Amino acid sequence: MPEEKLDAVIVGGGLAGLAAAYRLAEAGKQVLLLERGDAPGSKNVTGGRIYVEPLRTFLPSIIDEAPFERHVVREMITVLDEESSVQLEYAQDGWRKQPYMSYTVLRARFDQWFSEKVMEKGGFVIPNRKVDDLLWEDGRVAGVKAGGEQIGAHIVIAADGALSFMAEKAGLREPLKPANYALAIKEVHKLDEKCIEERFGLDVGEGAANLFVGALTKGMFGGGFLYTNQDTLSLGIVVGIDALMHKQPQIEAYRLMDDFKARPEVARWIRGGELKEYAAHVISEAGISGISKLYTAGMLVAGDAAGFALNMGITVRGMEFAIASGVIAAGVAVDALNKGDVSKEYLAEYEKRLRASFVLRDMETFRHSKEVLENPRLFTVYPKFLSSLFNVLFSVSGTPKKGLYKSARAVAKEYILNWEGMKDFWSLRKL
Amino acid sequence: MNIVVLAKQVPDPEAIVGIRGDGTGLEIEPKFATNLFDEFALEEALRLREKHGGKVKVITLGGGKATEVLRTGIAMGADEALLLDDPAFFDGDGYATALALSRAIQREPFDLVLCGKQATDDDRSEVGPMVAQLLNLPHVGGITKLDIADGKATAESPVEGGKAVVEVPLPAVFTAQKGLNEARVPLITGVMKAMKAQIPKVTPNELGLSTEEIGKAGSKVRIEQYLPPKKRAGVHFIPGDAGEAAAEAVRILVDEVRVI
Amino acid sequence: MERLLIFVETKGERPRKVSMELLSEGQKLRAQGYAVEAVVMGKASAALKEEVLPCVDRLVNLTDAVLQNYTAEGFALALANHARSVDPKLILAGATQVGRDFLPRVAVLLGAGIASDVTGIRWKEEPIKVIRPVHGGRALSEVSFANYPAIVTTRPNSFPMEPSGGAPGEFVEKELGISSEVRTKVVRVEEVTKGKVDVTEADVIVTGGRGLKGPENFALLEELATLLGGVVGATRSVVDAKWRDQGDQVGKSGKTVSPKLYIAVGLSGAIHHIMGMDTSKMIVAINKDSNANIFNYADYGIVGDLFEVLPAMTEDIKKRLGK
Amino acid sequence: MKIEEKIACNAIKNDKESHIKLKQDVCKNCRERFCVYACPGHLYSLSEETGEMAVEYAGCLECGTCKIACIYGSVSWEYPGGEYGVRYRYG
Repeated sequence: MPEEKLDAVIVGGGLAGLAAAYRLAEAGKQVLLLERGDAPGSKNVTGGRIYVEPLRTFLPSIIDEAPFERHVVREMITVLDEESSVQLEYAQDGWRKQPYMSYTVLRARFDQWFSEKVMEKGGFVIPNRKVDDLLWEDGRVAGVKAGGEQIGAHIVIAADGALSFMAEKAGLREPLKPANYALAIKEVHKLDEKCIEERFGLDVGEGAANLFVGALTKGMFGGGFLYTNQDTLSLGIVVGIDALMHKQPQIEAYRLMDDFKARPEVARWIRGGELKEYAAHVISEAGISGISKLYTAGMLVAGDAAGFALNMGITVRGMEFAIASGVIAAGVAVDALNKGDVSKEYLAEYEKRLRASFVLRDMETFRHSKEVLENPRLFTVYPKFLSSLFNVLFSVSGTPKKGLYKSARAVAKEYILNWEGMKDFWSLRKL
Repeated sequence: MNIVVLAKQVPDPEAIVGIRGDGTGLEIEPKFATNLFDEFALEEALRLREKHGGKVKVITLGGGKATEVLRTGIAMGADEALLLDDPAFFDGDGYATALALSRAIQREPFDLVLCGKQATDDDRSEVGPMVAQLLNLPHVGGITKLDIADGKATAESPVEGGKAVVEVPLPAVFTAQKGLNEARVPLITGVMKAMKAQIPKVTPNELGLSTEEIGKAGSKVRIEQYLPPKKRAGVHFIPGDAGEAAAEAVRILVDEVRVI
Repeated sequence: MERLLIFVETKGERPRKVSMELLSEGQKLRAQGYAVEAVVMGKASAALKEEVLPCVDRLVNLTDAVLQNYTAEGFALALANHARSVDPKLILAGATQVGRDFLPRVAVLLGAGIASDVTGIRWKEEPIKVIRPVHGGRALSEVSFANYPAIVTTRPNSFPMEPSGGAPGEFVEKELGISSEVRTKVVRVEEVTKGKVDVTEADVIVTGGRGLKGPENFALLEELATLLGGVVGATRSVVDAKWRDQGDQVGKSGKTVSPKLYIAVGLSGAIHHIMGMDTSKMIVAINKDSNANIFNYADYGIVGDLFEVLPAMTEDIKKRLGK
Repeated sequence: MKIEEKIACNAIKNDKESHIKLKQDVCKNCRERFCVYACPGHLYSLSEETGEMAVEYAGCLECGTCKIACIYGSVSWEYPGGEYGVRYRYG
């Protein structure tokens, strides 16, 4: 044991860990962040978009100079049936003006930049270090063990991602259940900047986001995404692990990605691009019911490690929660250090502050979103309905056409105007 | 015993290396690592100090991330570091680099200079022997064992089919290769200390060197351009049944491409 | 007349192959008006003279006692000392362990530029340009020298060796009297009994994959490899199946190799395997599946049953070697 | 593009030892082979020769899906040691 303890050790150089380290360093605390990758960000994956508005209050000093990719001005939703699709596009002049609402982002670059900011504030960020275990003292967490070395600390913040080994070791997290997680697979395709702007109809620096839902997940819970970065595109799919396991006939996850890419609605965007990276990550999908215990004596859990991720259907959020929870954890840690009280009782303050913030409030509001979104009809029946409807509207053949209303009604009757459809509609009130 | 280690921060072995459009330079992904062979040199220096006392000083030449190798050295346990980061030092050939480093070494009395047998970026393998010659000292290249006693060093280096054991009086220069030791992973507390360490710098002037003698200006070898490595032409299928194809393959290997 | 000075490195009584490659290159240049001199350290054998003399105008044998064994100091002093009297345009040596070790010292002694581990020389350009791989071969750099003399060490197998046939040059013995200046003492040179050559160091590797069907069939590879002076490598799946030792594994999680000849037998060419061997100079693949990925990385391919092709190759080579 | 080629786009530094270990006696009794279907790197396969499950850890993307999907508890999966494993350039 080293003679003197550090103020805080943070496990994991993702957004939660870096935000916590930044705030602790800013408050003049001696903080050490250990990251297992060769640099913060090198193990981190995001679909690609961060909403900055909730963060302005949390990290006002740095959010404006962050190396984001493009600010999103165009939102698209593509509903895929097996051989047809319906695409919806929404744009708003307001999004083209500062302050921008959301940006596309690549984590390797962003997190490394963030870690430099932490070091500028005097925090220690040390890469290539895997934390193996927690250090205990009188029943409380008192530091970490890494590579045979013991690092004592008054407080440990576990920010080690969705699989959080630290939360597990501290007995704060339930065993990982397939129903609570989704697998995200992402490809990064390189494309010339100008080409991206022309292809998506964007001005310099502007970005687009395209969500995909329907046949791509072959009836499984999930969807697809496409984000424009500076000179790359992030293309991916998300599929529930439980759904993947019970899919009949079985299908390998990587084939879903290949089939998705082969769709003309997707291929058009990445044409001529060069694959630069193939990444995968798990996402917590359980919502508020999947949140771990958030603290114990000497330790706080933040970000994905705590299960702070929310699928709201159209928007999936995790990074804002990570940063906010990291900042809140740091705030509690600073107060606890100043008071010299890192007891479980005092650290309960962390949960209180989270409940007052958008983190737990939003997660509470969308408590039932998973039940709604897990409905398999969303990925089969509704895409079929939409696509049949438009088929009726757009098709002209040799036989006399029925009135549009009549045809549309027939389609609706076939797919949605039934008891199941009523139930689905009724369930929407939960969102 | 005063031990000097020459070390270099190089692109990570996994870093993407591309050639700039006009061939005038390389575009290298900004991922860095300590030159593998220099790690062995550092480790050996530390072990010698642990055994014989004295101090270990790490010297490097380069800008930007080059300092990191000095911090790695300090984190591992080196006592001192010295940085040659004046742009006039940069982009030199083996000679210009060795000249600057040899002057930096000479600023203080020393018994031993250790460095890696080559850097994994330029793959030149010149600086160690050149430093030795510039200091008019003996050197032993690519060592796998080093013992110091009575002002003499006994070093082993592999030669084809065996190994040579040589003895040199100190001071002397040794270049390290794989097999010499297993480099230690610095303690986290050591890394924290190294991150805070002030790194002294030295200018060409302080080394008694003019800017014409060093770096690109002082180089005797010029890089004209960079070229992509040769690509394989594509497979040539050898036709015929098993016997015919085998015979033709042997004929090609023996007579045409003469790899056998 | 411009002169070339070639350092002849010996292996036992004979010149090394890389030295003969340089002499062969030198001979071609003689036709273009270069005078070619060679220098050899330690007492030169009759066999060496016989091989070297037809390629050169003059062979100088530096016979100081201190040069009987290699030391960087001694060889550098001797070569630099001798070179001053020859005044060559280029000094050439093989980029062997020895060549790469002492020529940088010669460069300092002569104030000459040096390019190490060169794989190509553009003789016709002025200034002469040489090509050397950097970053582990991921790029090539083309370099020239600010002045002459300049020094070049060349990577073995980079230059073709053609039979020599010129009139024998002059042979001169010379003692420089440098012995007292050499401080390095060779205590002993230990010959390690010829053990198994590591795959990373082998010139020829014959690697087998799952297509071999069982560990006993690797005997087929052993026979061919031994005949070619090489060793047997293995793929990951073969090692996982415990057919071969972990130490033989070629690939990303095994060893990275770049032999002169790589024969890939009954392996599909998983990308992890490719990453460990695609810098091999010559790759020959034998597989019954013509779509196997390994063919995308091979120079020569045979689509066929390895149990027929391999023995046929072995027999054919035996015949050629007169065994 | 084959899955192996996709993974080869990534920078990966492999440890000598696998960070994924399987309990073959558990795998023996498994019918579903969730790992084979869940792993986005297609690293799991049934070895034809030995009949055992094999995992090519060298291409691991470190998502942990196999750890979650193997409800029979055969997959003991840890993060690779510091400095090893995948290093995303984009993320």
